[in-house]
Amino acid sequence: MSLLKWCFKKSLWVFHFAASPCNNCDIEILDLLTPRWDIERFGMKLVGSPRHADVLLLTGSINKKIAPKVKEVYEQTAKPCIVAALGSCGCSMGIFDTEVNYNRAGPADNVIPIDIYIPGCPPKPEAMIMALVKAINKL
Amino acid sequence: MKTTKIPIGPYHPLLEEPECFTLYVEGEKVIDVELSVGWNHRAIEKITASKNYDQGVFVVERICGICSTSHPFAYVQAAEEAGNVKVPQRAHFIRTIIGELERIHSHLLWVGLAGHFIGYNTVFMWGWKWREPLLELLEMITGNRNHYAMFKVGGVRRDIDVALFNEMNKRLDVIWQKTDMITKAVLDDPVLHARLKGIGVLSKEDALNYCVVGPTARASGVFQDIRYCHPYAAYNQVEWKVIVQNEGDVFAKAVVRLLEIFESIKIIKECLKKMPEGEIDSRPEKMEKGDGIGVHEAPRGEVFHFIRSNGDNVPERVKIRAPSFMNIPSFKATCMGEYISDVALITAAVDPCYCCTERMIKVIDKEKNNGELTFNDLIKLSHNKTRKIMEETGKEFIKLENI
Amino acid sequence: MNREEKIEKYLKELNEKYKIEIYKKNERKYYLTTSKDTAPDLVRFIFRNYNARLSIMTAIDTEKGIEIIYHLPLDCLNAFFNVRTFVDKKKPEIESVGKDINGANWIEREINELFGVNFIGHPNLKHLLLREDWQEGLYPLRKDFDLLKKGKI
Amino acid sequence: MMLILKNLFYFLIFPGLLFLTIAGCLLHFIDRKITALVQSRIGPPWYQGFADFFKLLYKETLVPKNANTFLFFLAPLISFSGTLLASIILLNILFGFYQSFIGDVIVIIYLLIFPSLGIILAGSASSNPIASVGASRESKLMLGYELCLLISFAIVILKNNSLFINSIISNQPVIYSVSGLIAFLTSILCIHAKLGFVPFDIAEAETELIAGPFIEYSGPPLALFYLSKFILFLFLPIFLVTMFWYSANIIFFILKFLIIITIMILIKNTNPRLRIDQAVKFFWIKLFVLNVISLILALIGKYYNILWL
Repeated sequence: MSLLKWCFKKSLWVFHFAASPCNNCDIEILDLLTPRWDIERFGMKLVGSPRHADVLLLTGSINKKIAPKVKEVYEQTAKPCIVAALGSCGCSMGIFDTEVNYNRAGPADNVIPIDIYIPGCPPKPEAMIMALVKAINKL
Repeated sequence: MKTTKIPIGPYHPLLEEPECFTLYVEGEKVIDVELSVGWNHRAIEKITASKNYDQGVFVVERICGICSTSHPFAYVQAAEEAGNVKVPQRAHFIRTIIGELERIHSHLLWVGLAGHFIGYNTVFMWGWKWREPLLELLEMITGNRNHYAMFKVGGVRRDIDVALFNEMNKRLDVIWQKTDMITKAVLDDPVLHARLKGIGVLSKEDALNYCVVGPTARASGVFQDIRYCHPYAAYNQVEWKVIVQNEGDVFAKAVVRLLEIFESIKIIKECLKKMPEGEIDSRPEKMEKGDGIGVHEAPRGEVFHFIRSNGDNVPERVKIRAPSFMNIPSFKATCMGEYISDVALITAAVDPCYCCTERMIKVIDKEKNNGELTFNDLIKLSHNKTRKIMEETGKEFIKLENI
Repeated sequence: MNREEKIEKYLKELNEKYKIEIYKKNERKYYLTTSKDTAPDLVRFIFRNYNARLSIMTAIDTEKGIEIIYHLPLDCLNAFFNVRTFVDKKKPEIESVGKDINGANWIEREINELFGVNFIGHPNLKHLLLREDWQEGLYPLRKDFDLLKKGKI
Repeated sequence: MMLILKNLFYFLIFPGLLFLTIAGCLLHFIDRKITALVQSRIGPPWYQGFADFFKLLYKETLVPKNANTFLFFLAPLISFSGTLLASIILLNILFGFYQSFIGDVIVIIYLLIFPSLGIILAGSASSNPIASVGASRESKLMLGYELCLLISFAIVILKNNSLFINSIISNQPVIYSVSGLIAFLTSILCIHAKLGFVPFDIAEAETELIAGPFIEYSGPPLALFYLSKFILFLFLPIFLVTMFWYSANIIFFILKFLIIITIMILIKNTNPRLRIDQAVKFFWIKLFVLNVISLILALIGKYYNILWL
């Protein structure tokens, strides 16, 4: 089994998944693909459908409307998969963490179990790569 | 012809942000678009109404990641007009520079994304590669790649010292050549012509009727640029020209955005030359009662902020309107009768920023109560929908009212 | 005929045609206050004749009732005409402008959802922002919106 | 008993499954590496093909509720078995382990339909409307390029007037004639479309239809689809070289093979994706006319037996 686990570490397919973000973290994720911070070196690839995904990158503070969709897509991904909450919105609702916000469904871990928290608004691409590398070692 | 209903979104790799529109399709042709937005609503207006002016700038900045300096620009101008606060001249120039730097990196981002949507990944990689030095430059000036926190009611938070000037000029020249190269590559590539020309045309009457703003309007021949029509900050002390195209298709929108990058570089270079000395913040103590309107020409169009202040340091009401809020309904006019593979590009041509629009809702099917629709359910659904439309409108498909 | 004369001419025209009260904040912003029923016609008149653009409609919850301001920038004249009306809170109703200004569709849907103002004649007054099953009669942006009994999740 | 073992060895080890998977994954790595270098990026490590394939075996398989499960699992098997069988027949003949039987060119061309058939089946089996649109696009595209591919192969058979691969190999390569050259170039574009590379990857256009027919697949079935794509990318250029430009010693053979690979990767990186109607128009109007002309030239050449025509 260790060969398969090694292969799992060496080719993580990332599915990006925006739950009411300010799309700054989404743009930073796309920055990872560009020549400056190429994550293809580690064998990671951005895929289109949750079925093909291994890593679920969740950005944004989830609002009431999107919470059921978040659960739905989480069930759709083939296990074993890693879930990463990206940006301070994902970790702790960031600046929208006031009780005045009538449309909040809580930070990411209220809705689905989260493995990695990547703070920062937006987190620097280097921080994201470090977090993913840590996730690989944790597997 | 069998019509199938293709729900695109809310999770689709084409769109960075969640937005869901349902296409009623006959074979490959789109006959009806149903827009559902609302996935992103974070009650920002309610939050800003409970934060004072300094905190408000940070909340407003996090509305959208790509145009993260347009909202503070408009918010700060609205607050200054409501409480009639004076702003020193040097702060005007610094604000213009940051605004234009952001326009360049936002347009380069769009050029890359447009290339990605039609499968031309080399343009995507190049576009984003030349955007990196710009983000580094912004990091030097403001300390962060995107959320700059540069603006403050009454002026600017940080000064740009002289040492950075020649560094900025050097990088801007590099970007000038690279955009030149990309513009040549994009403008005379026959395959791109075939894919971009003549699709998703927004006529001038539609543009005026839908009150679209920004490059979407300028690509359809509407002469409208807030920096020119309602000059603010340092835009009237620097000469540059507004770029207008008349065809209104996706190609015209690409041309408008690419040429605007050159204009922005010209503006920044002149601002650096004409930058006056003096302090950068007028430190207002009290705000007078009154209403204030702040507008700014963001990369996607006119950002509008309205503030009513009642004297103390918390605004009574903040109204925020992003440019995409007016541009997105125009999908109805542009997507009719196009192919599915073009719809992806047409929706991207408007460069929608759903986080700005923060207006998202999902149309849930009432009878099935969003049960799992089987394939023939979908067909039955769209069949009786098209039949209903046919009877109602007597064979006329386009129904502009029920967006 | 330069900018100021044109604006003066427009304001004089509007003054005769409709019963409005003009307040000049500074030489670029003009607030025209009218009653509830003349406001939509005034907005359509400005939109059609002075080729203005409907930028947005703001709704504010004040003691005198819900105040609705139509913001109409005149792009060639560097001026903003803002039409202001009041709608009483018990039965907030106003005629919709969305029929012939297509841009106003979403704006009116949003105000109807967050403030509860009913727009007569609006073709498709559904929820725009909040969930479909949001509690009826609960308008988040109104002052009396009690945070405790928020909409059920 | 020895015969069975020998056949098993040919089928499973040398020119068979193992060799093909390794070569396929390496070729996939070369393709991604060159695309990365064109886009001034550092590409993936050498073992990326293997890692992707084996990782998918490690994942669980999800089947959509309303999907037709039998067809859902049959589709990858069809596509994989088709490619495997075709490549084993050809490679064994090339390495001389098997005698080439009458009509083996026809058998290989027939087996080449299986991968596209598998994709169409996958698209319609999974109950996802997007997958069905992907499947319908794949069938439209297939109508486009199959015609041109068959005509160019017909020219080869006509010139060598035999259906044996051995005789095609032994005769003078077809490419040194005008009609042969045209047929060779058009067939490169056709296999480009069969493999679903960028200008013609309309079926699983990543940004429009997410993953087209493969949207509902995950785990081993998806691995089979990817493996059949890798092996096709290895097998099709070899098939073209044997038909058009065969040369006995290995070094020249591999050189020609690499030439075709670089041509395809260059086409892949330098232009955007065509729309389905533009692609089909391109195949039916431009390529079809070219092929018919070269067929007429070949016929004239045959009749008056002018060799260069």
